[in-house]
Amino acid sequence: MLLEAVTSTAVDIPGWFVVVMGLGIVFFGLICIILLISIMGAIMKRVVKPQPEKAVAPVNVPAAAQSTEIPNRSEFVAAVAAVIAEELGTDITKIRIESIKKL
Amino acid sequence: MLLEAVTSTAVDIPGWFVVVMGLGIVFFGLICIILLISIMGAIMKRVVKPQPEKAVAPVNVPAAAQSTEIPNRSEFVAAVAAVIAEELGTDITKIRIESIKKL
Amino acid sequence: MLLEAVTSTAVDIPGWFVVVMGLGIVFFGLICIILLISIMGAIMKRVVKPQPEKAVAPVNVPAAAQSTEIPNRSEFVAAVAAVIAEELGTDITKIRIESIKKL
Amino acid sequence: METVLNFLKQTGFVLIGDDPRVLIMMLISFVLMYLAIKKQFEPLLLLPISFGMLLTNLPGANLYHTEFFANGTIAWESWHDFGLIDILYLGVKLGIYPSLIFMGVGAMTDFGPLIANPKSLLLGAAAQLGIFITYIGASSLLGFAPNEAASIGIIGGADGPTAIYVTTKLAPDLLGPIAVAAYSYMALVPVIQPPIMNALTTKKERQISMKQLRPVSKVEKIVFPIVVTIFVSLLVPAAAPLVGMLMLGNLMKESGVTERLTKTASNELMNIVTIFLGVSVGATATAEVFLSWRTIGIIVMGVVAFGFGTAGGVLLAKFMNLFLKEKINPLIGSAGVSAVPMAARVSNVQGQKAKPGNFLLMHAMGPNVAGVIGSAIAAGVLMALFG
Amino acid sequence: METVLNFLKQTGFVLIGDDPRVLIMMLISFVLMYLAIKKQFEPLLLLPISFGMLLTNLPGANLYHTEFFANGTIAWESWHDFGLIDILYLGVKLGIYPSLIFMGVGAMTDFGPLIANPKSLLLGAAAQLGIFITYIGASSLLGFAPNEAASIGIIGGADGPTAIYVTTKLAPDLLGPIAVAAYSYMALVPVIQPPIMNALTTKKERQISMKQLRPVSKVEKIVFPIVVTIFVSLLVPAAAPLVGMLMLGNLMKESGVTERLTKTASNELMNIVTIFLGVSVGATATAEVFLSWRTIGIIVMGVVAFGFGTAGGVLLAKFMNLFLKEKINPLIGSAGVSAVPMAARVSNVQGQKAKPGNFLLMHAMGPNVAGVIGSAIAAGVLMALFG
Amino acid sequence: METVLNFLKQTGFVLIGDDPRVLIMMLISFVLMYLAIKKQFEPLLLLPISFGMLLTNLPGANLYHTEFFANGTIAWESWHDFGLIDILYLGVKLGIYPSLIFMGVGAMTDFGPLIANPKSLLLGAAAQLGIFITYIGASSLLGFAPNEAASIGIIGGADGPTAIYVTTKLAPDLLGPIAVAAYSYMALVPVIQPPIMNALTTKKERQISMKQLRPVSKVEKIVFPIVVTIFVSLLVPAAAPLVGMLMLGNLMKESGVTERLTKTASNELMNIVTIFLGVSVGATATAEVFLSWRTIGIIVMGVVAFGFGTAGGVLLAKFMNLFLKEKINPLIGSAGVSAVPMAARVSNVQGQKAKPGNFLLMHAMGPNVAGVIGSAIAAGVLMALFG
Ligand code: NA
Ligand code: NA
Ligand code: NA
Repeated sequence: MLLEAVTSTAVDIPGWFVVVMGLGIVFFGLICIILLISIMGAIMKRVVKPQPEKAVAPVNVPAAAQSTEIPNRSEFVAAVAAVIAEELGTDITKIRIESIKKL
Repeated sequence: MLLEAVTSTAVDIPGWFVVVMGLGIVFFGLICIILLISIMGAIMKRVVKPQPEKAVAPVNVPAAAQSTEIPNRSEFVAAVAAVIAEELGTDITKIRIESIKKL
Repeated sequence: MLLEAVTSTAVDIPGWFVVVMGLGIVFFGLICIILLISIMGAIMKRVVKPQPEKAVAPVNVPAAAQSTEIPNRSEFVAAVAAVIAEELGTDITKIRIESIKKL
Repeated sequence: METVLNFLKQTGFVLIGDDPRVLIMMLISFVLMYLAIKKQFEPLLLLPISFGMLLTNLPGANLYHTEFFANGTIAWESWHDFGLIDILYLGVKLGIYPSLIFMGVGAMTDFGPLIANPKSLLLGAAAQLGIFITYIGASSLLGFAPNEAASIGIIGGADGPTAIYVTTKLAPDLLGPIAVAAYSYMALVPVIQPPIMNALTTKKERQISMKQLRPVSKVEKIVFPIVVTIFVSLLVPAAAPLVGMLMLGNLMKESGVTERLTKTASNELMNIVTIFLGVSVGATATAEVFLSWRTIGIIVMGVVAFGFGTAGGVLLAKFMNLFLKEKINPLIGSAGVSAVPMAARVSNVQGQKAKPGNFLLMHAMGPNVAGVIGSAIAAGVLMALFG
Repeated sequence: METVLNFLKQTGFVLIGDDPRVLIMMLISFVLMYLAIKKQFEPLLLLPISFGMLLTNLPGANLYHTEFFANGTIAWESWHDFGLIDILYLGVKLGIYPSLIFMGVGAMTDFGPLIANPKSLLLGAAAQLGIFITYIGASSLLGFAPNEAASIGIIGGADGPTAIYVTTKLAPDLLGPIAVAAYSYMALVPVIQPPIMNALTTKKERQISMKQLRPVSKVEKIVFPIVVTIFVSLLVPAAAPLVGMLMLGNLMKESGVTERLTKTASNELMNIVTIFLGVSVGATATAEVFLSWRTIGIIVMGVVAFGFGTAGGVLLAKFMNLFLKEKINPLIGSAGVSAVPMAARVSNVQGQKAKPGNFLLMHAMGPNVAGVIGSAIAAGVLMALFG
Repeated sequence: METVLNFLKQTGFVLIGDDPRVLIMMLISFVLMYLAIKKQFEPLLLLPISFGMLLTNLPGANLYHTEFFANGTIAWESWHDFGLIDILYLGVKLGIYPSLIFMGVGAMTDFGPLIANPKSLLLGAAAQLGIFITYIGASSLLGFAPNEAASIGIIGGADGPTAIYVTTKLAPDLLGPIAVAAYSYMALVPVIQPPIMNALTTKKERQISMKQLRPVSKVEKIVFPIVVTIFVSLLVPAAAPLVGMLMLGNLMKESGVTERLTKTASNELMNIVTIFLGVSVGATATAEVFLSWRTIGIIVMGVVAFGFGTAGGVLLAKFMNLFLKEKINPLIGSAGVSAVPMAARVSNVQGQKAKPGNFLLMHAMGPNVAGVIGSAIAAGVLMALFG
């Protein structure tokens, strides 16, 4: 395991070393993940034709409800519901689900 | 356990014997189950007045989806209801579900 | 543990003693709980402003639905939803939830 | 050819010859399945129990081994030979399942009617009479050892998990018949109780109307499980696992802030445990322990327990009426045995028979849930005395 | 400075140097993840399996230790060093997970089509041919030991839990590759079966229409699981845990009185067990056991097993048609391998290709579920012979 | 008469006399229940924890035995005396529960905002500052042993399961107070963070708007958990159980092909484990370990940890702004402590206070989930150093 050599002399590790070592590995690890994400992104662009799933912050989701065809209805409602629940959790006050219909 | 006697000399069991024995018992077992089902059926007819539950092979299930109905209706309503229940639990005041209908 | 002293001589406990002791402790315990409930009730009245949640035995529950105010809204909606889901499962075809509103 | 004959000799069919009593046990399991499915006798427990009983009596299958749990111990060193049900049974043996089921029960129980009318608790106490009368009967008349008699008595508590928990601790050999008796009689409450209730009451008493219960505040409902946990656990520490989990479930429910835990405790977790508990308790009913005069004794004493419990509740209600201004309808006394909510429904039905429109359900729920606490205390006393 | 270098030497990155084969294993796990996610190859099992395979091959993580389960034993004394997956794996090693999954399968299975047309059982028997042919092939041609060959053969049973259960008992070292092969081929049924089905049948045979099945009464559906449990457990006691739990789940479903248990058994409980099973079975696929010619042998023999099973079912259907007045469409024979409900759907699709509107689904469900019972019996025989 | 007196002497009431500190512990449990129920302080965990604390301090109930888990071992040989919570506690002691909860967390987490804006990870790293500052403080100033100081520091990770996992491995004696502190401060994030955030930022900085995040493809979301699992497990193998399960949950979710597993992992399984974890962690808080100056030290250092973590995130954001063209709103830095999703909401609220309509929620989710990975890495380092 990482740092195993030190373990036996654990009591002797100076505090500053723990901080430097610890924060250092945390930063090193997360910076590497930044690189990995970038590499992944670059590969995606080349290999896979990017299939944008949806905007991460879809400000105007309700627009979807305007169309008359609703595919995957139950999933759709669950999604809408999730959005509403989310929103309402953050104190937005006037929302209606009106006529989620398919006539 | 079945065949226990053989176990001790397992390495010596000839392959053909495994096949004959194995398939034999499988066929013997399932044929017996055929007989048991027949016996059961016969007893049923005598003792119990047969209560046909429903046809086993509803050939035209998909047809249902063609109607204007909302498929997965109960799931849909449950989802909506969950949302409402959720919301109302957090005292927000103006919500309508209007016309979740099937006309 | 309670009565531990007796355990070692368990076989010698006379039957009447078990009955008296057992029923005695049961009665003692439940009478104490009566007292505790009363004390709790008394404290409630003083410390907390009593917040009557609802009548425990609402004999005429359906009446509630007639008013324009729907108490226990989420329970009510859940119940309605359950009924609908139930119903739809059993192929009844024309149901609407229209305007479960509170405007 | 010789080998093949040799094989056949070792199938379960041939092993039946070694102990044909398994055939009787299979028949008994069929009867229980019939009762569970057709008569709907507590099917959630009786169906798994009866199937476990069937499985354990299939010679050669070795799904459960009585010998691994003999003398109150567990043969851990034989883990390699543990069958499926041996492993599921560990949760019974270690006393986990009944407590977890009680957590689910607590998450579904409303103690409001009890808090609104604390006198109910006296009825819940009186209805434990059956437990102790049965103890005497089983030990003096039928010659059961005291620990066995105590386990049999607890059938009168009319709470499955309590009965199983106590029996596991005091007389694990009797687990099969006692569980079967407990759940069967709980299902038979609508048959057992009414004659006793009617015999002990006048029509006029049965017609007593009771006034609507006061509203109970949310705070009271939250404080109640905490107070009862502390008090009962201090009074009879042996009852702490049962009462503690019951009240944890109830607190989760009443707090209103842990809805997802409440839901899981009273549904999926409870269902999983119920299946495991049922199958493994049923599996303890091997021919050797079940086919004995002792089983008949247990079945007889079980109905005695329910009968005296019913009578105790009804009679105390009548006695209380001597002193009370606002009379109690003695029909709610019988609900004190617990068997929630069946016994309370029986009270309600009988009340309406005496006087249509006389709704006793909520009033009977008080003694009904009090009976759960009462029998947990009684269980604690018995475990302390004979554990 | 020296210390820091010392550290870096002990990260997983450096440990890879000690055994670079883990990189190949990671690649294999990626391929399986791709198949599970993109190609939807039995994703419920293959995704956890592939992730378990990834985790077990991360050097230094020590989530799973092959050595604790070597030689068919469990190193209980090393509990202190058990990793997460070691503990999850106990449920596999003790044979619990496959039985619990089978309970869920039973709770979702409708034996109605089988009861309506008991001849289906013959097809379900014939389709086990693949198991035994593969046994011969693996033991004679490829030099696997008999217990290993039996585990490989059972891939042809096309039932994941059965394959895992048997392999755990007979050849735990091969658990990884056998589980992967079993689930992959189950997913590949629509690719493997049609050519064989078409090669062995004439167009005219494939166009045979079958008349609608008779209604099956509720009582028959309730009695069926009980009868089969008893009979199969007596005939091959080693199959009792699988068949017993399968039929308990089915009885709970058909009884109609334990709906909440049925729901939990076929949903939450099954899902929990599936995750634990998948991850821990995947974790047994360490580089050492997986990267071997034996794995390739297993993968080759797996497809042989599926192929001969398919052929067996189809050919027996043709043979039966020699004697039957009402001809069977031999396309339903292939469904006898099980792989429920995929194989039945394949029969249906091929039937409709031969003659649009020729719905074989329900007819194929009979052999399909018969195949589950058939392979459980075959599994019992093999465990008895080589266990 | 003498006997009865003898009995009374042995009830829990009398046993309180032996160690009246249990009364103080009960009071503490009441306070926690109040916070959980009335103030809704992480009630899903704090309610079970507080109830476990109550149960463990009921003299005579013996639901949990500290001595069975002393010195980092488990007294398996005493299984016969295991109480209910001793058995539930095994899942904590063996490190199972935190990993399973993390699987559920992963199944509910969306790493999209992080993938869209990888710079978030730097903030998630900086916010781990609190962990290490606290380590120094606890070990140098307050004299805790290094392993204890590390466990206290990890409170600053603001992830309950991580804190419990690390403490179980490094300083199980402190489990009670550390769990209570961790969950309480997570609930207090809206109180602790805003003053620090405001003190360290100018109004102008708080008004910075950030542009909408780019869409993230499904493939990226699927690859991300796999890549992170491999990389983090290789870098700090001790973090593998936490990170692996977190990412398995996330992969199941993002794959979209194992919906039923995802649902169970993030609901029923997680709820079951949460109840068991909460009750048994609470039960470790016996009077002996809890009523000590060390507990006060832990509580003080806990808030220090949260404070420095918050500051670290905010300050790094400001520092990054020196170099970035598109400025980051430093309010999202504080979300790097994790405490998902509370801390991100706090960022959002503060952002809107500074400039109405300035939605930071999605931007703050990036550092927020990065903080989970960051504290898992920090946990791995600490376990490697002091394990
Ligand atoms: Na009772
Ligand atoms: Na099969
Ligand atoms: Na964190």
